[in-house]
Amino acid sequence: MTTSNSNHAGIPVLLFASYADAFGARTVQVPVSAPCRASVLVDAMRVMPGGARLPEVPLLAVNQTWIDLDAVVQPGDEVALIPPVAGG
Amino acid sequence: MTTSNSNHAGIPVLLFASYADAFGARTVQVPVSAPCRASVLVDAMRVMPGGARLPEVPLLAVNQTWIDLDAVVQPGDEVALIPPVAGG
Amino acid sequence: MKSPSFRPWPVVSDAMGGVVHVAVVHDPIGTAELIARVQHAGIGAVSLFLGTVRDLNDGRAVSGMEYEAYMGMADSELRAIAGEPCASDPGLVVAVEHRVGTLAIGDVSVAIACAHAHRAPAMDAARYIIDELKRRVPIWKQEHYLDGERVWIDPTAPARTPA
Amino acid sequence: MKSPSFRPWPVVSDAMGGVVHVAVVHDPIGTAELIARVQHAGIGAVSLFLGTVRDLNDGRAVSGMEYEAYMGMADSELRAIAGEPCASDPGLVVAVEHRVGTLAIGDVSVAIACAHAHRAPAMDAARYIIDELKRRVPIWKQEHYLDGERVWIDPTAPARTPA
Repeated sequence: MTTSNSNHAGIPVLLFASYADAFGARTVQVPVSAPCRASVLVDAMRVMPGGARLPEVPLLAVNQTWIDLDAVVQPGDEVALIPPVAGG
Repeated sequence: MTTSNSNHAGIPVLLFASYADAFGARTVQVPVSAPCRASVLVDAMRVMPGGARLPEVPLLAVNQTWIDLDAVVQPGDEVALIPPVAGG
Repeated sequence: MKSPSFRPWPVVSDAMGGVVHVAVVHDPIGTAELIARVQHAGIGAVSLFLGTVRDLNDGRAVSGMEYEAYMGMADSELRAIAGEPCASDPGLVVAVEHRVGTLAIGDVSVAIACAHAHRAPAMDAARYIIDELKRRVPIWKQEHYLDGERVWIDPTAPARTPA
Repeated sequence: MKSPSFRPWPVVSDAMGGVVHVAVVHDPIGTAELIARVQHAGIGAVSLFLGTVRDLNDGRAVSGMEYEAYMGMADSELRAIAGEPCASDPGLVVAVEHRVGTLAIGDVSVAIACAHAHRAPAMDAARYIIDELKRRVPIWKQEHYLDGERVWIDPTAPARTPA
């Protein structure tokens, strides 16, 4: 996988809805290096502009599957920070 | 009400579905006089051709409303003997 | 859903609830039209139940079904049942049609549309109405089997196979 | 119900059950088409649930709604949820569509069609799927109010009025 570049720039995280509004972007580069625990990624996002918006335990998906905050993000994973869902 | 004629001929009872098949008619004249208890009407029907088909406690409607077998049928009432319902 | 009768919307969301339509019909039931009848701008959930004629019952191959109703009473009982969940919830909107006559496999025999601002009352009402309909409405069905036999269905009779 | 795709019927009533269709779509949802997808000759009951955009929420006048999805994951989560009741009941047939984009009052945002030989499994499945969809599928909605404000709905936030 060609993950070395993305690692240099941090881990890209997909954002949606209210989180995309808060961070002002639909993808942010979070300045941590994979592999790392999801909780470390989230804590790094909290100090980014818009990060104060995040709840205590935000929802996270890796490769389009729900994960816990203690899961490990691997290089090349598709990471998404998920606002409270409201479908239907 | 012009009920004397129908009383002379008995009480007309509407039949449907399996009961209409059993009695071979969609209306039968039951040889009892109104007013009478519904149970008396039903017992009179049991000895008519096809009447052996009736269950122990058949369903009955008077003027298109469910009634108990101890209710009284009045002259001029629309009486219907209702097979087990199977709508839907 | 896009039938002409589906619009325009009433302009108020507190449009009248209750039983907006009950009919025992000979023609095919229009499900989109029934849904449109319960829709208004304040509705957030619609629960539609359809009963359909299936090709197997009690292990026997069915070719069709004949439905018969005590017409006036079937209509009034249906209307009474449809009104029961509405009595305690003015936000509920209900429309019901039951078909009679000769139906083929796949035909819709009954359609119940319930609408509400929220989903639970709409779904609860549809279930209540079909359950009570099967208990209380004077309608009967005669199954036509592939072997030519015709039998009036008696839900009170012991089943030949487990339900 | 009378769309061309509704017939011909499969000739066997033990046609395959399971999840026959899942989609996150931009175009209006065709409810009649969705019902047709779950129909076959062995079906005796169809339960259809529709979520629609209503003109009042939390006491505020709504002019429309914007739905957004994490497209690939929304599709796979929807498919997983739809498959859960099917896993324990091979006779269950399910089709689901969720719409995204800008919706107007009265538009159908989600449609869930569940079919079975008998009514209880069909109705139970529709309820399960909409409940789980609201809990687990990454889709969001932004209400557009008549006063111009736009707010992303957060079901985890304290309600301004009792639910």
